[in-house]
Amino acid sequence: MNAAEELKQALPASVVSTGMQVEKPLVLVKKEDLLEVAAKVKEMGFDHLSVVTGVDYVDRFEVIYNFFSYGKKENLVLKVVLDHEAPEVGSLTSLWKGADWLERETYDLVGVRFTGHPNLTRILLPEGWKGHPLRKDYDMSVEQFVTIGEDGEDIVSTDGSNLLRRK
Amino acid sequence: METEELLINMGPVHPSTHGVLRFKLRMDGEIIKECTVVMGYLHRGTEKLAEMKTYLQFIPYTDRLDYISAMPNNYAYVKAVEELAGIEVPLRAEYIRVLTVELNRIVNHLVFMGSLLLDLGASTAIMYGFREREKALQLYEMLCGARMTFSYFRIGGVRDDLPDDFMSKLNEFIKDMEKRIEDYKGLINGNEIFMMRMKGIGVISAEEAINYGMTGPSLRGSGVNYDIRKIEPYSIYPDLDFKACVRPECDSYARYMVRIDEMEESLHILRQIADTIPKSEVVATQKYGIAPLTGMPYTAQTYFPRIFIPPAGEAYSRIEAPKGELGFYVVSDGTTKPYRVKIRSPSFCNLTAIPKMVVGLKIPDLIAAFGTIDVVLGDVDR
Amino acid sequence: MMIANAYELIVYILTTIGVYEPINNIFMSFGLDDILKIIIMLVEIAILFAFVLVTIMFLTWMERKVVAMVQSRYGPMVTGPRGLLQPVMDGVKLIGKEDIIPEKADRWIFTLAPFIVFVPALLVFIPLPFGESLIISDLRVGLLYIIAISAISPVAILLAGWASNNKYSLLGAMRAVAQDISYTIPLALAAIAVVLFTSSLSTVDIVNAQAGTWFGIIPKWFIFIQPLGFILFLIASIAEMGRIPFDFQESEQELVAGFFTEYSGMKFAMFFLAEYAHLFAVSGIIVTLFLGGWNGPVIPFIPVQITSLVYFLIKTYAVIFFAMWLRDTVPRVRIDQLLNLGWKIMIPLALLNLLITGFVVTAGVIQ
Amino acid sequence: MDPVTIDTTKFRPVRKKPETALEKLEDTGLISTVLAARERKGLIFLTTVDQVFNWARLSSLWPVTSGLACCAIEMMAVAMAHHDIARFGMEIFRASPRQADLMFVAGTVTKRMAPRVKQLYEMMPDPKWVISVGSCANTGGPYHESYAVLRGVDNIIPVDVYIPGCPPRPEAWLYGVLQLREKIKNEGYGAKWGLNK
Repeated sequence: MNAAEELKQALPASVVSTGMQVEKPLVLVKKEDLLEVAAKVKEMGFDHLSVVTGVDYVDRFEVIYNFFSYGKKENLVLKVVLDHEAPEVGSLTSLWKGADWLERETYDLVGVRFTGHPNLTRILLPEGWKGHPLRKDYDMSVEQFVTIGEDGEDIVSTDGSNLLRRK
Repeated sequence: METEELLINMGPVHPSTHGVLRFKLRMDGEIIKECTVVMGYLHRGTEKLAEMKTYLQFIPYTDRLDYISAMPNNYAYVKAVEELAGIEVPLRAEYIRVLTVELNRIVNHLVFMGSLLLDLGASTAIMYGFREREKALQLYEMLCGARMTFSYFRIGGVRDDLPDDFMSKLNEFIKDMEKRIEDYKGLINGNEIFMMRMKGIGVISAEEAINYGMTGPSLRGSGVNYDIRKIEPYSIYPDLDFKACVRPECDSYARYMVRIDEMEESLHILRQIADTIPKSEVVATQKYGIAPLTGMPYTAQTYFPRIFIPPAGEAYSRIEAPKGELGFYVVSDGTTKPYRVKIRSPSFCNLTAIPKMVVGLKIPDLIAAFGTIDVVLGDVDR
Repeated sequence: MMIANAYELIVYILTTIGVYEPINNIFMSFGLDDILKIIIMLVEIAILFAFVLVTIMFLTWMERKVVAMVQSRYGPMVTGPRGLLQPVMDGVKLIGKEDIIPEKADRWIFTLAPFIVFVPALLVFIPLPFGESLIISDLRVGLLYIIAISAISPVAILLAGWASNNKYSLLGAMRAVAQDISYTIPLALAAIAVVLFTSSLSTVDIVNAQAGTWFGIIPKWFIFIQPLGFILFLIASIAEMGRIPFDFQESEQELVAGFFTEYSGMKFAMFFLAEYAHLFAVSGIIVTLFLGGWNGPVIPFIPVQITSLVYFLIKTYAVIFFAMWLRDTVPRVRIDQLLNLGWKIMIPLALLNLLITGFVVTAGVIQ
Repeated sequence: MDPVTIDTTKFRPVRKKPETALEKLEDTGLISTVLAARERKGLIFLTTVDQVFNWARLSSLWPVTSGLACCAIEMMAVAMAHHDIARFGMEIFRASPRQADLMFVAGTVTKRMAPRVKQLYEMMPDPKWVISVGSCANTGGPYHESYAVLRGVDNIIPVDVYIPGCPPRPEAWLYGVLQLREKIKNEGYGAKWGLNK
């Protein structure tokens, strides 16, 4: 019995389905119960949160968590499906501190909001950037420029006239 | 006495942030009260570009993530795609892959050693590190003609077979390197000032390191015996004799020593490969995919198809890169281009622990601790 | 005839070739008694400063060549033979650079600070004996004068750091001051131990006390009777010079360029020159105090002034080479470790050294 | 006409004997031909001073330590023992732009970094030069299509020499430096300040 089925037995109400992602056990979780499931996952010994991925499937968002257990040397994949209009899911920062930046990055580039995150701001792009680049509907034709404000922080605008030499 | 907190802004252009990283420090005199990391000054949108390129076209972009060790990046990406499509790689290609990756591990650690010592104020170690690096780069030039951005890996194998005199050159390099590593140990490891600067600095316990998602040598410096090559063996690593280097001290010195030990282990692996490398093809010759322009199935050929369509699906594959766990999450929708590529970069995740690590230390300690995390900004910002 | 200093040496040479009296008579006939004396003094000072400036330029070249040697490189090669013209080119280039004064800086202090650093760096050379009778002025408080003059530069560094209105500059300046204060004390204490033997602060007396040998082999240098004092003095003076492993005032990897982060062009060059002048001066002082000064075997038929100058320069360059070698080999210590070393180890050791020396001198074991 | 039958002696250019001091100086090869020509036309007046300063400037180009991306590693390689840029007196990498003469824009200039690169350039004292290194800094290179990358650093600051490559080999790098030295040799004293254009 792999970790996915174990999880399904422990929390049958929260787990939608189980499967395999190549060779890794995969669990599809209800988004409301993610925190509860994650706590259980950590209790099961999956102490390493490898990566948090957000994917835009046009009609929905998927957030995928890859776990690894140092003790049992096993993999586990959690997946939640979010609706496209208001993608929101609970934050795992309280369980894994490493989730902090990974979730911020997902918020920055994909635009998934993590409720309960202590500091959900943009991390790679400057604050004020319009749109989330990894969404499929991101408008690549709009050029955005960054300038430095009085306090040394970034200001984003579509007007590059005080940055560029040639207008 | 009334004191005022000093706000110091380090970077993005600063000699010891290894590129364009920025620290915002809240200081009490010389003591760091709070450290905020600001990144993204090298964010180049690689993940978005992946969606615009074909599977093969994306390989050069992986070179430019962690530009000091490009081979492991290549490897992690092609490994993810191969897992996705279920491609079998010929044995010789696996040997060549491991050879290049381990050679790159040595190069990476040489640059790490040099730049760490440079950050501490000793300018000579980096010269020695780069002197040996130059020799390794000559080997790479024989392989693929490039010095840093190799693009040597192909899905299903590697681009070319080894040149004729490669093995003799490699053996020379190994012999030379053995002596050099002894030199480094003699010059650096016992140095009193070096020990003063490194011991007990940037301490992070094993539990915390795991919780922060640290991987690679930085985690093994905290005493966690976690090496993907050992724990989740891939490629030909199960057949090779080497050990994961672990140090229990949890401080900067341990992280430094792990890397020096790893250089020796990598040399050991290179020696084994030089002895046992088999003869076979270097690219997969099975039939994969459909040529989209002609609609004809590929016939068996000596190179892998340029336009390649893996089945729809997703795969997360990770390898032990010199800096830690490097993973690629590839989603395919059954077209010629990846639907989504997510890069799990070791530098980014290891950097998470820095704000925790440096509270209560001084600026020179921040630089020492940051140096031992071994971060490359191309890898952090992607 | 005993020639005490460079002034008398010039007078002696002029008298020997027979031009001193006629020239002096001409001036005397106009009633200008002291004018020749003043001219000669100005000339000797000009010679000294020219010598020091050329030496500084040479030292920058030497530094780059020594680094290159340690790092298995060539160093400057293209400009002039073996790159010898490199420092000249650097100087000319820096003269032609734009001189930026930051908007928020304190203009006057910002401009003044490099001069306050540079002038004491040259003044230190006045009581330094370059050779037998090759000294501008044999001050009776020579050693005290040197230590006092060296203590001016931290003030100027603080001015520079504060006036720049830059946090890195200010941090660098504060570090420099903390470092200088904590290392001047062991420096002075180690020097005083030497003075106990000579009963004189005059540099010439100190050198003279080191003439001769024991058993015909071992030169009577103070390094052999003051080994601990020598090591303390060496460490403290490297800290005073602010070189790796103690280069906190600039510490490039931490504070960008330390207290002169905001300086450009000629003002920056003055800091640079002062640094090397300091290196030369301190090495000269080490040689004077511990390595026998200009003492060395006498060679017949060659004037002692020349041989002594050569001996002095050889020893000084040996010390300078050591400092450069050290710079390329070791990492930098941390500022608090440095201060700990200064206050908790160096000063007690220096006091102990002084105490033992006092006993030895009182008991009359040596001399 | 048959090339063999051409009498090459007829086509040998007759060189004027140097007469004026300027021409004699030019004849020695010590000063730049371009500058001498400009002097003759009355365009500049400070030839000898120009020569001295230009020689000093090209001999002691101190770069500012500002690596941006991949090319910065090759910048380090150029400065290291194997290629040794110190031969040209360029090993003094100044961390503070106030003391630097030359900026290597070594790597991808992202939108977020662009104002900082510009600021860094503005902080450098005149005369100053910029070498744009690598495809990314020249045109955006492989990241030309990216949303976060500036397509060429010459959009924000003037560039003197472009070095192609991704990243350029150290040899290419040294060649670029030599090109810059050539360029400086032929500059007027006031050229950087717009006095004699």
